[in-house]
Amino acid sequence: MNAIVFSAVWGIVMMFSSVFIKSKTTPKYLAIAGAILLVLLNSWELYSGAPLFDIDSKDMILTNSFNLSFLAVVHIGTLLFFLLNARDIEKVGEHVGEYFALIFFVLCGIALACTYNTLLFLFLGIEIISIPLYILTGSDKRNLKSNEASLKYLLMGSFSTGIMLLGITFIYGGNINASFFINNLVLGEGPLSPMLAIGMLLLIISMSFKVSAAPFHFWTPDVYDGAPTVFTSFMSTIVKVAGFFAFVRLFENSFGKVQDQWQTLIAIITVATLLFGNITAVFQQSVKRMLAYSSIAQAGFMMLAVFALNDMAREGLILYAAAYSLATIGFFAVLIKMNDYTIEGFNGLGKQQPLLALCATIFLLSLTGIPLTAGFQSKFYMLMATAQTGRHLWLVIVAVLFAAISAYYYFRVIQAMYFKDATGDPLVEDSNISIGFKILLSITAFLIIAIGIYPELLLGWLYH
Amino acid sequence: MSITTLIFILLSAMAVGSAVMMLLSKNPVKSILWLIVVFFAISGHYILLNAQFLAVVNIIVYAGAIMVLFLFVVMLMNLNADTEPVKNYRLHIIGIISGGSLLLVLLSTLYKGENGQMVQMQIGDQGLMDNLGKVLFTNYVLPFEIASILFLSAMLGAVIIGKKD
Amino acid sequence: MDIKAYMALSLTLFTIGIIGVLVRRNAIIVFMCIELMLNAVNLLLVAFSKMHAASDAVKASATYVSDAQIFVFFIMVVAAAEVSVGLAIIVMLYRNTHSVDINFLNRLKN
Amino acid sequence: MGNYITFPELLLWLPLVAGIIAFFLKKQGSAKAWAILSSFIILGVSVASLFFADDVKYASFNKVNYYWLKYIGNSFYLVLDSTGRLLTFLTALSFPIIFISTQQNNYKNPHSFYGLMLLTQAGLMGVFLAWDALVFYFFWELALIPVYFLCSMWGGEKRIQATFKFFVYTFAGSLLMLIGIIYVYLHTPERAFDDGHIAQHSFALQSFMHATLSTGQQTWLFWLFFAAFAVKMPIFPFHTWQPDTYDQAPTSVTMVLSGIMVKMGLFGVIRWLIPVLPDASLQFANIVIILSIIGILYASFIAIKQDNIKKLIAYSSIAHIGLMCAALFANNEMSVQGAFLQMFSHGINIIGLWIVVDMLEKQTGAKHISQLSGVAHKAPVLTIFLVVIALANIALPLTNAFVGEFLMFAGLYKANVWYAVVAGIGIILAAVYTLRMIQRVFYGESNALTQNIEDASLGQKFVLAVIVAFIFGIGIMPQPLIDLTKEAVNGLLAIKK
Amino acid sequence: MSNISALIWLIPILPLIGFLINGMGRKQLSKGISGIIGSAVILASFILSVLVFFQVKEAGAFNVNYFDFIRLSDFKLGFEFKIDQLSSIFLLIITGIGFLIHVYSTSYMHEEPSKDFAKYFAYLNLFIFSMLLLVLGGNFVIMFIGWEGVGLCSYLLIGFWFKKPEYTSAANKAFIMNRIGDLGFLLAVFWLIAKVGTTNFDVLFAPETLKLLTANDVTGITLLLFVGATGKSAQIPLYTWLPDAMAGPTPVSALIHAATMVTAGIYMIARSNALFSLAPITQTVITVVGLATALLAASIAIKQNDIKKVLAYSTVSQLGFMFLALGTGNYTAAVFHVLTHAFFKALMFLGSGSVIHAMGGEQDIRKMGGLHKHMKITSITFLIGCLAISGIPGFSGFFSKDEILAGAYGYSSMLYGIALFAALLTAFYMFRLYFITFRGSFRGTHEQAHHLHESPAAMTIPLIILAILSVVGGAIGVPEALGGKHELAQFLAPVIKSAAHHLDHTTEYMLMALSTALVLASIFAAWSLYKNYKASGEATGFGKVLQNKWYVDELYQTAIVQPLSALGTFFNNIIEKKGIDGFVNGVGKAVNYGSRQLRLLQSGQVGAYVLLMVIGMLLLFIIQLFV
Repeated sequence: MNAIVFSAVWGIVMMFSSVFIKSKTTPKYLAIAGAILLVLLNSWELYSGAPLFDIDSKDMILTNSFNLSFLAVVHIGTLLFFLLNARDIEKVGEHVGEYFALIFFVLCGIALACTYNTLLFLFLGIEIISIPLYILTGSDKRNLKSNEASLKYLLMGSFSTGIMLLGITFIYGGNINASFFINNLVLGEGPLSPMLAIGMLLLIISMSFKVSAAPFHFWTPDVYDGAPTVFTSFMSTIVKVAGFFAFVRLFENSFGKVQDQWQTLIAIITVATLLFGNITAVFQQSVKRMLAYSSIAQAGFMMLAVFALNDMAREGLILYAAAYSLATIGFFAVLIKMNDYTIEGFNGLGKQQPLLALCATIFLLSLTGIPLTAGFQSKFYMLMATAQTGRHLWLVIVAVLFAAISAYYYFRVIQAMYFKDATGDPLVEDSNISIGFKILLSITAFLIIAIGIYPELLLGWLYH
Repeated sequence: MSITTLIFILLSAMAVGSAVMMLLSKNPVKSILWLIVVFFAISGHYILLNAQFLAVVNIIVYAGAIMVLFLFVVMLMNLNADTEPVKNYRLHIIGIISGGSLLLVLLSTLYKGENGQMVQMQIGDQGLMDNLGKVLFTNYVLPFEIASILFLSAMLGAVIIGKKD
Repeated sequence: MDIKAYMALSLTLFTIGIIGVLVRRNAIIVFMCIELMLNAVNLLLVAFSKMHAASDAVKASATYVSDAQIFVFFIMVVAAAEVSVGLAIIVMLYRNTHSVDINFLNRLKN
Repeated sequence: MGNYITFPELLLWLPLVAGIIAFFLKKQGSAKAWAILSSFIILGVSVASLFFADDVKYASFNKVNYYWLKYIGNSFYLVLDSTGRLLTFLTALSFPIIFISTQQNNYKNPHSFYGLMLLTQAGLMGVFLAWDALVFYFFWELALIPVYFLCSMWGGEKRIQATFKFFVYTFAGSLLMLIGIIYVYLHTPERAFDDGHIAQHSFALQSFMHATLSTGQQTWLFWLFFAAFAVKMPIFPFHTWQPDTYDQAPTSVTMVLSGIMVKMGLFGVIRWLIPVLPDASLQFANIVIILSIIGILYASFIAIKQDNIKKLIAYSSIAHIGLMCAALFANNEMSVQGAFLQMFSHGINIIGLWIVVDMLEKQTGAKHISQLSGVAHKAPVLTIFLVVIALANIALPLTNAFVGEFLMFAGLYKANVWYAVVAGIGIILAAVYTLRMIQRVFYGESNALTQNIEDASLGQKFVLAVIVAFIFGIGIMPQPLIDLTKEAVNGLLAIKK
Repeated sequence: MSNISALIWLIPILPLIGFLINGMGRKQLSKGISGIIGSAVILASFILSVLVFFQVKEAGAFNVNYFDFIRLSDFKLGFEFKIDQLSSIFLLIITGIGFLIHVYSTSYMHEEPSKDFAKYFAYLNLFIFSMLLLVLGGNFVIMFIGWEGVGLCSYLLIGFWFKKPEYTSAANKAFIMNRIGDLGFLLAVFWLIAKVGTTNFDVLFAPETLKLLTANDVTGITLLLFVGATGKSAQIPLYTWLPDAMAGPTPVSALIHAATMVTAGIYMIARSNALFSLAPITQTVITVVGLATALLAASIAIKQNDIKKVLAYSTVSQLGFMFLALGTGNYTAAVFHVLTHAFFKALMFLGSGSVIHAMGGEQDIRKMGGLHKHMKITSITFLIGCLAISGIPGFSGFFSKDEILAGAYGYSSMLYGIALFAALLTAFYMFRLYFITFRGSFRGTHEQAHHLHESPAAMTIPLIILAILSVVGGAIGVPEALGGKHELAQFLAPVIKSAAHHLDHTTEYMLMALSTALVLASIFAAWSLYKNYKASGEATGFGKVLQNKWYVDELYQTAIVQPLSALGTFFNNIIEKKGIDGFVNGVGKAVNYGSRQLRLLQSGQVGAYVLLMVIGMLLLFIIQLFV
């Protein structure tokens, strides 16, 4: 609740800040302050259990340690994102305050999508996430790529919204309780009634679209590639994991009881996602686009959480959210500084910018899932969760093999950084790289290692 | 056949027909107008279902606001001429086929499974203004507030995207 | 009236919307088709609400059928917001390219 | 356990910390000195640990168990037992040897080179010490990553592809093993921690050994685990990464790879595969043995045809490892004991071979048999050492390898006559390719390349002398080593019974 | 005298020490020093061996166990020595002749630079060490250690002049062929371990242990052991390395490839006679192989022109005789012939050595001739050797060979016939060699001619000693028929249960007379043919076949070596590169290809995306609702 209200309020604050504050550099401090407050408020609610703003949501919002701790991860991620990228957000365009405002609105939507208890809020949440993102994607107005991306995102996004609404409608129609509450859904015995079945299917499809799972992932590469890189970093991490959380929440609270009726479907989607993501990423020349595909690949792994839906999966999802977001945000932060986004652009970074290269390497290792990085722990939990279900064990093997393939493209970057020689001209403007940035990057890397060594740091939230 | 059925059929025919026309007409302005017809037909359905509030809102918001907005944009770009050289029929065929089969799949499932429940026509007061008003401002006040965020962001969007700089 | 009739109707409209998205290349028309899809959904929701109203299984809950119509209301709200943003984006695109063909811009691929 | 620091901790943390420190020693030569120093300290510790070799009496010195991820029933559980003792010693021993022998090759930015080397050592130690499946897996990968960087950064011209092949190969293999670990884990009994926490499952070795697995499950789990180990050893036909990697990697890394890393696979079989999946490993013993024996002959034949000395040694190593693997599965005391001895001996010998080859390559820039000739005139000492080591490598009596191979063959013979007969052909082939190499490279008239070749330096002489000392010491009196590993062998056989 | 048994370990260790000193200090030591050290250690262990011999003669055999080599729960292998009549005799041969040859070498190798000189003596000492280990070994494994050790030393010494590729190739050939035999030996050992769990001779040959072995076991084991023997003692099919081994310095050929190492096989079989006596099949095999070898080698020797090659083949054929004896269960005779053969063959090799020395490295007899007037001692001693090997009565060879022939006759007269024929050939080619080399007129170049001279004392004295031995050596084995009482047989009786048939004296006289007559005849033939030999052109017809050694080397080359190397190439180029590695890389290529194809789905057109989405929806629906 705190998160919802406060992020909304702070969004408005940011909005007006741009009216009263003329300087381009000031808003970021406000935003960072807001993010910090957000973290504090949310954690406070997490520990005390009592929200600051006590609004009677008529049970449309349900908070518990699980989704609050997830929100905490999201917020910390956002804070880190701000700290690392605030300067680059300023570079995108004139309306710095507005950008931050939109990001806070997105956070509000995320908070909704993570705590909703009725399909109405799922819908609203998703929309509040999407609409600002359409705008942010298009915010680099001069750049045709950005325009194209935002158009594609808009059209396909609203298309999937239509699908989702149809699904919600059918679920409502099939629910003899005539309610949108996901925990008030009458499934009945045996196979689902056609309406519920269709509704569930449509919801799976639309959610898969939001989390860019195959075969509904086609928007992802283009949008992530076209959008301004800072916002890509935000979209592909925070937003995506939030989408997964909403996905999991929907299914564990409503259709969790009839796992057997949709698990095969999810398995198929998972395999497809892993396939498309990993295989297509192999051949990319632009690192940014490669990361877009890799985000699809990682989504494939997160689908395992939806597939398994057990405690292991929940913990795994939080771990994954943290690991994946930290690593990707970090790596994007490095990528933004690069002058050339192609893989050749990284040649010899290890000599020119040892620290950046080292951190980038750690991020990539984490994404690959090398032990002692957070990435390994999260993948490990996902695999365990899947194995625990005891069904579709082949899924585990497939996932693992694709993980091996993923090494293929992540390591191409590492090879470029360390084992290839630079053309000579600097790959990075030193002016862009402040000491603070370096420190923060190292902190991010350190966090990844720390979580990798001792994941209970994070999971502790669930056990207290 | 009762009068209700007759009206239902008429409205349905009108909706579907003009939807198809919207799809077929080359001139954007024409398709906008056809779409407005569709909305009127749907509003008719609402009235038939005794959901006056929605009927009115539908007219005002959709037919009124949104479509006019569309119209403005089209005029602004003066796209009234046919701007879409039709090529690549194969894509069209595939599109129509896949869409149609989707429809078939859905309907066949539904008709197979559902024992058709009846829908309450004309009667029933829950669609009336005062009821909905009460519900909206008692149970649904939080969503109502939150919806404002949506508009704020839309507004910002207009500022960021639309504003010349 | 039988609910199946309403399902048939709104699914037909919905499908027409989908087909429109598939076959038309004018961004505005495509966007309109999406609006059509939303309307189809609205109609179905209202129909369902009346269907539940007819069935006495749910008489117990107080505001049982208004929910759906409120939902429709919210859908309209969202649609309005979406349209404003969408049209803004399309206009921006038109400014830069003088075209509203969705396939005109094709820089991002592979 | 205990409130004093234990051997496992020392053996693990010393190289780790030393490695991390080495990264910061940017001053010329300081990293090298530091690496040599610390490796000697580690060697000292390891030697000391040999005096506390009694698993029962000195248990508290050789065991350490911290809480780690206790919610999933994992703990940081290290034990220095008779299975791992010999290999930890080998690890501790080889690094000083490697450092000294390659001391005059100057690597660019040495601090990271030696840092990574020491990290590798830490990873290896961890593998040999871990008693917890997850910890084992961690170190298994941890040993791989530094090697990947070492090879790709300091290797030959085709290094990147070769090393990457090696990396993906092993990475895929170990991921399969990870699935195996997870699956076994989910069938382990619950484990109570000292602080009262109860985890439903556990990664500890004991729990793994008590996992309730049907024979059917064991059969496919076996291959999951075996995939990882087979790639690491490597066993035919999973070996193709090895020759290229050995050829491309910097020699000091190749020494680590061929001397110690390949033993990881065998060790995995000993420590995990057979104890955890005894039925399956009995069931598939024959397949594995046959595979290994095919590998022996296959690799030997190819070795005969090799012109590249490094690849030749690589293939010979494949053949030897194949023999050890076969022996491990032959399931009788002689063969297993032999394999244990041979793991150590092979490590020593092959490192010796690499030292000589490295000196040749460094001085002549040539690594092909056809390019070299008549080294013996210019570098007699070098030649003598090489001949001794090479002959040890083909198991001449009174050298260390003879004892191991003798026992292994005897054991194989017990298992099945034909195994011994066919594998025995490998002995002859080994002689063929080794002598061929010696004849072409060291005998004959010296040519332009070998005209002004220098003989071994003092440091190298010392190192090689140490190696030769080990060769004959073990060759004449193997009993101490046998006693060191006897418990492990009997334990292993007890499981299979 | 029992204190000797405590000093046994010195016998092998002393040469080892010599090896170490010479090996380590080969740069520092002067030729004189290293020569002295090298010879002295051997002398020392010779003296010890003599003492040991007498001790054994009085007190009988005894064992020494130093430490446990390998000790497992179910298997124990001691590092143990067994000193009995058999081994003590071999000790004498090895150290005695070894010493003489060391002395000889000090002058023969004098041209070598001092560090090679020291290296040479180091190797020689190492050889003696391993040979002693072989002989002393108290179980098969220790024996095997020496067994491979001597192989190694012969490898090192054959390749002593390692600049010449053909020499080193010969060395490799020798080592590898030995290895093939060794594999047989090893397998036999494994078989024993698997069956009876020990390789200790005493335990093994005890009747109760032998009971544990089935007939098949015995046959198999003995056959495998015999394979080992063929490798080491140059019998068919593994004999071809020995002639090539002549690449080494001549004293080495004398020591290793005539006197000691090649007799290891005979020693081993004699040592385990208890086992072989139980395996009639094996004995037949041995007989046949031995005889065949004797004949083949002899036939080849007739046409060889390299002085050392002739001697080499004669060695092979003599070894054949010994195996014939072993096969016929006539172990004593075999050992006896080993002894005598050691004398006269070493003698002749050293003689040839001194000839080569005089000729300045020339080995082709066609370029010699008439050397008798230049180097009397050599010539005479060589003649004695020839007489001995031909088996002229009174000379040592007569007794031993005669005993073998007698044994063969007792077995079957056919065997006797063939063996006799081989013996005649022996006489023929030896005297051919003698006449061509020492008689007639000199055919060498001019500078060779006035460079000719008798070798120095260090070389001639050993010749003389050996000549004396080859004359009187037979005395220890004079058969009853000639009023002797065959001390050797009596001495060996405790170790060897000789299974030779005993003939009545008349037949023995008959045989002796017959063989002597024929031998003299063939000597006469040789004399008449070669007394003044003119270097003729290349041999033709059958002679050519003989000259080319029945093309056996070529046969091996084409039938075994080339196919195998082709196999290697096939593995390397096809299976490895194309097959396995091809597959591995193929996976990578497949991924790349898939990547390139999948990218095309990403056409960048919204319409296409939506279409794909709808199709995907359709599929999911169908899967979910209808499947």
